[in-house]
Amino acid sequence: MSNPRSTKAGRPIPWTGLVFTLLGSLVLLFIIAPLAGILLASSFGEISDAAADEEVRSSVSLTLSAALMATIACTVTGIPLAYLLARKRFFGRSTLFAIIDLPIIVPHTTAGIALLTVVGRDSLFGSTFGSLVGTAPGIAVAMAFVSVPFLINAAHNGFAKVPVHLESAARTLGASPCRTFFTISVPLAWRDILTGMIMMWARGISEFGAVVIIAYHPMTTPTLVFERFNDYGLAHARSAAVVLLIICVLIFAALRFVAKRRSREE
Amino acid sequence: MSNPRSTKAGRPIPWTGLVFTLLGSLVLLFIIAPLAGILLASSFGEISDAAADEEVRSSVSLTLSAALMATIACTVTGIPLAYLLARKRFFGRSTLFAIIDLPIIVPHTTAGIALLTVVGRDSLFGSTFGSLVGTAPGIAVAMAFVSVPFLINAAHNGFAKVPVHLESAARTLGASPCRTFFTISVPLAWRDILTGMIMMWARGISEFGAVVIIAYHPMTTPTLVFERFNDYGLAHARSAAVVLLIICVLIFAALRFVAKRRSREE
Amino acid sequence: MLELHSINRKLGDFTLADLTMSVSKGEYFVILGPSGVGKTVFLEVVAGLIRPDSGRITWDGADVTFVPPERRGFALVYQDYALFPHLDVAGNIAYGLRARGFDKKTVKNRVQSTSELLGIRNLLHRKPQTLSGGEQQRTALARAMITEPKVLLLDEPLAAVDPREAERLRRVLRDIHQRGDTIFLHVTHNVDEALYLGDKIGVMLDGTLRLVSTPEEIFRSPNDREVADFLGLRNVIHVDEITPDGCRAAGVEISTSITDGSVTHVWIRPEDILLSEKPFESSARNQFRCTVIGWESSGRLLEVRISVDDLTLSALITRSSFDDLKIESGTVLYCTFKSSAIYCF
Amino acid sequence: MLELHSINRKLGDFTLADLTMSVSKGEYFVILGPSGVGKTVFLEVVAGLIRPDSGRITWDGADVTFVPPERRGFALVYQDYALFPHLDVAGNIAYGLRARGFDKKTVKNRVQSTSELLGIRNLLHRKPQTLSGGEQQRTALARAMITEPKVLLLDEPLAAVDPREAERLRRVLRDIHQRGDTIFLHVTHNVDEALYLGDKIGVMLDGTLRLVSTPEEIFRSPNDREVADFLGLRNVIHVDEITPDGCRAAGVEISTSITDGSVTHVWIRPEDILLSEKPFESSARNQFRCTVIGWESSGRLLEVRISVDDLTLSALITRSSFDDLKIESGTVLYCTFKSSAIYCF
Repeated sequence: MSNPRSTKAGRPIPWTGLVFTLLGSLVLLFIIAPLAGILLASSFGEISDAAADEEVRSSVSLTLSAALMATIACTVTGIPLAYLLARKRFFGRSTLFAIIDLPIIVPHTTAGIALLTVVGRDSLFGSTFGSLVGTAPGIAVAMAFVSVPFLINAAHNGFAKVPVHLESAARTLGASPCRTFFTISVPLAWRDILTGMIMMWARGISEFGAVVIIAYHPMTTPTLVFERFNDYGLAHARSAAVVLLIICVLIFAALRFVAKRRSREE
Repeated sequence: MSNPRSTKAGRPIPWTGLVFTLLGSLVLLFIIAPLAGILLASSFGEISDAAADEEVRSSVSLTLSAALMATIACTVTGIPLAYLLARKRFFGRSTLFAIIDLPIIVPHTTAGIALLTVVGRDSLFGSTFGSLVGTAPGIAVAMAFVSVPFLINAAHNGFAKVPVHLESAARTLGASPCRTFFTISVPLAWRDILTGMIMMWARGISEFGAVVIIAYHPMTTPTLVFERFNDYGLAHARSAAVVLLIICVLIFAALRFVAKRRSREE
Repeated sequence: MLELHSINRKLGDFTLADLTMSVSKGEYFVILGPSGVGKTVFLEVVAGLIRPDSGRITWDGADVTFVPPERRGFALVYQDYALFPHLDVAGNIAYGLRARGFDKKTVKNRVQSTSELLGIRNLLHRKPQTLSGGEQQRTALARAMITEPKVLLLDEPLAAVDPREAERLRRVLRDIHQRGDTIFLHVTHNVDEALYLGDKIGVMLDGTLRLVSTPEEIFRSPNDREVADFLGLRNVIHVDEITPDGCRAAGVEISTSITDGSVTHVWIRPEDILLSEKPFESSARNQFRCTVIGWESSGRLLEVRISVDDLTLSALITRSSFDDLKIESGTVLYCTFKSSAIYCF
Repeated sequence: MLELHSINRKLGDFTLADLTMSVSKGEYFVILGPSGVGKTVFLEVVAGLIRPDSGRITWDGADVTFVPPERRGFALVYQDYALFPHLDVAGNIAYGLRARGFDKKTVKNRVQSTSELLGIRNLLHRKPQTLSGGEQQRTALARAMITEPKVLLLDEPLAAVDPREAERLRRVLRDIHQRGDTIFLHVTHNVDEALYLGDKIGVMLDGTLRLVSTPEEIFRSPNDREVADFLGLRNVIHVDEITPDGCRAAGVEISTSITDGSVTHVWIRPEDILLSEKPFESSARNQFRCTVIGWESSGRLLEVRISVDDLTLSALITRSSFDDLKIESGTVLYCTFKSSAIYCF
């Protein structure tokens, strides 16, 4: 439309829209092509063999459960923080937002090294409760560190969208702050909270750099994919990679569907 | 305040607030402690030695420039997509949002394997233009894949906040869609776009899993940290890790400051 | 001349149904209707921001239905002003000229003169968010008028400002309208505003134009009961029978000059009903003995409800009259109104 | 009795300055002031949602300044209704009772009776976003009233609904107010609304209470020029000199019953100025020869501006009178007003 020339019917050609659509399609293609490529390159037999492989199965169940533990633990502590950030204005608030985003920008292997300094053999925590290096809880900690910003940011957005008026009205009707939080704020922010939990879980599952520093064994699927790629090459790694990819996409699709349904019911 | 008991002065104790603050502090501590730990564990001498190390220096400059290339390329294609998603309502729009989030949840090593299928030796692209395996452009592609959702989502949020009325008014005043986009939509969404670009750059720098599959050499800093940790142990890896961490945090802080200043001027 | 031919547009719950109208150059046309989304949709259709599902829009006979808004020359002023927050007042006003590629000097001169005209020259370097509602509205008007639009579309322009500022802005609108031959197409839910500003008034209910009239005529011929209700007419009386001398309603004989047998309702303005303690001497008027049922404050006047047999009427009187007449519930008074004060439809 | 003692609160640009007032049980108190953020802040301070910087709030003498809102029993109805979108109408209304731990049966019965009272019983299973503005407002009122608040705080309750629905809701507010001894504290910028509903009216300008009066008295003693301006009083005349028979203003002798030497302004309601073609015979009135300067539609009446020597006055007349008097610019008429229609301050 930036330089409209009329067609016979008198309707101008929307040039700007066409250029935008073209550029946007490029970036979409860039995301879809590799994922479609890896799926098309793998035969059904390869995938089902990998799914039956005991090593793959145990790594998948470790990956999913460690990420789930991390998500649950961070929900209990992260949601109240998100609520405070959405409601209170205090000195240093914007610094807190920056701190919460830090794990996203900290290089993953650096994050692993940093976590070693607090939960490793020689740390205060490690020498008191025992080191988490090479354990499932250690993996969960690494996953939690890199993925917790997704939960807090999503929950914060959700709470920020709830009009303060609604909470104030509930207070004047006789509801305590705690009751107001659970009957007004959380239900209205629920969709964003749930989306944040899904994103955090998925982001935990995807982590490799921080996890591999804390625990090469027990082996999560991303680590297994890396090991097979190094030891046996692309073809062997691909089938395990596809299995995890399919699981991730299915969980993600199912939970997004639930989050969408809930929000429509409200 | 959930169960208010009056103090002498007649002011109730805000129990809910206290509990929330306590829980919120836990998650903040969890983020800060490892980063503080790694900084405190490294002496100034160690850090300056690492900063002078030629291997570290070249890896840092490779990491920063590859991530920057990825960000610039995705800005040109991703911003129009974000704008279309914010303005148009069409069938499959929510599916597009899901596709854009896919790179966040795809396990990093899986992403690397997937990218190999499109830019590797045997792929259509690789056999036409030459394989990107083991090259700086290959690293940029890996970084772009895992980090582009941050840019698109932030830009989409920015555009969504610009009232459509403003663009409509500009149109009736005689501005073409293209002019309206560059004089109204982009300036008003600028803060979010810039934040998205910073996040994308930082996220690209942090990537390890996808990058290491595409290119172990030339070595990015996260890969260097991993190699030193494997070959020489924690102490050697730490100094290189801290150098990159400091660079990341400084860039992040400086650009956030700029983004904030700009938004205040507007 | 702006013409709309059988425009249809469905948008969510709202439907513009078979809208046909025409506005001559220089006319101030007010669309009056209840609050709701519909009137903004209507303006956006005219501006070219929303395509009609069917129907045509023409300007001086030329079809402009598919001409994009930026080449149509119909400027739209939204209810929330839609000022650009990243530009100062001068930047906002200059926007339309810059988009048309005028040189810097021309832009500067015309911004000066237009801001002068609207009394905001001292605000040129302020950001919109620091302005009062009235100042924002003046800026929005200046920004639209500087482009010399063929049609100025105004969406409830006085709804979001103080009553006193609204009164000032009404005069501003009338003044700038009289300076050129731009068509003003103004939508509002405010009857007073429509009466004050409109050369013509169209009443829009449920997405259709039910009545187009002048301010002088609109209360005489409200067309149907729904329009009458919306206009807030009191004393609308259902006619039982047309008699040689007038009509009968609720058992009361009213003398009117009605000759049309199809009349179903008559109505009398509350301010045209006079109350007195003793019968008036004049014989030409409808005069009845009545009883006060109650009263209410209606702005600075009082609305007194009276009953004449089975008929209940409202009369509007001043507070001093109220005191003079010593009105209480049950007070017996005489009410009168001229035959010429009776309207019918 | 609700009392505010020297309340101060600064919030952004807005300041509540040294606000002191008291409201008796069962009173309908309307705070009248221009649109802006201040009035909502005021209500939130009273509700306990915002702490005053200094000052005390007492209920029947007991200090409640630091009692949290949920234990204060002052229900607040926001201008945007603040209905809970995830609950249906019944759930919204029941919210306050559930928070107080009432059993299911009691809650159900009281929801039924309260929704009956407000005429929304047929809406109980609808979601708030499907309701019209008036229905939302009724739901918000029901939700607040069911908790039997000591004070009901109303923030511009009629501003966001259609004029006709606003009229119906005014009656609803008056009716539910008369059913108990809940204090209604209602803020608005609408003078008519204040006159109709208020037992007392407080005029708030710039965060201070400038005048507390009754609807009957408020126009007689507007206290200062700013309040008079806000109330939209016309014909406010600066007095040059007090004479034995009245006063002199702009060279015109006006006969009044003023005895107070400190009077600086007098004013006359435009509807109390009568116009006629010939002099009135009555001798007791102020009567002047005047010239018509112009006129404007003012709702259903016309406001005619006339000049008496250097004095410009506005008179409000009906459209029929306007026709009868054959008014044009420059027409010479006689105007008259009673001494008792002159107010001073």
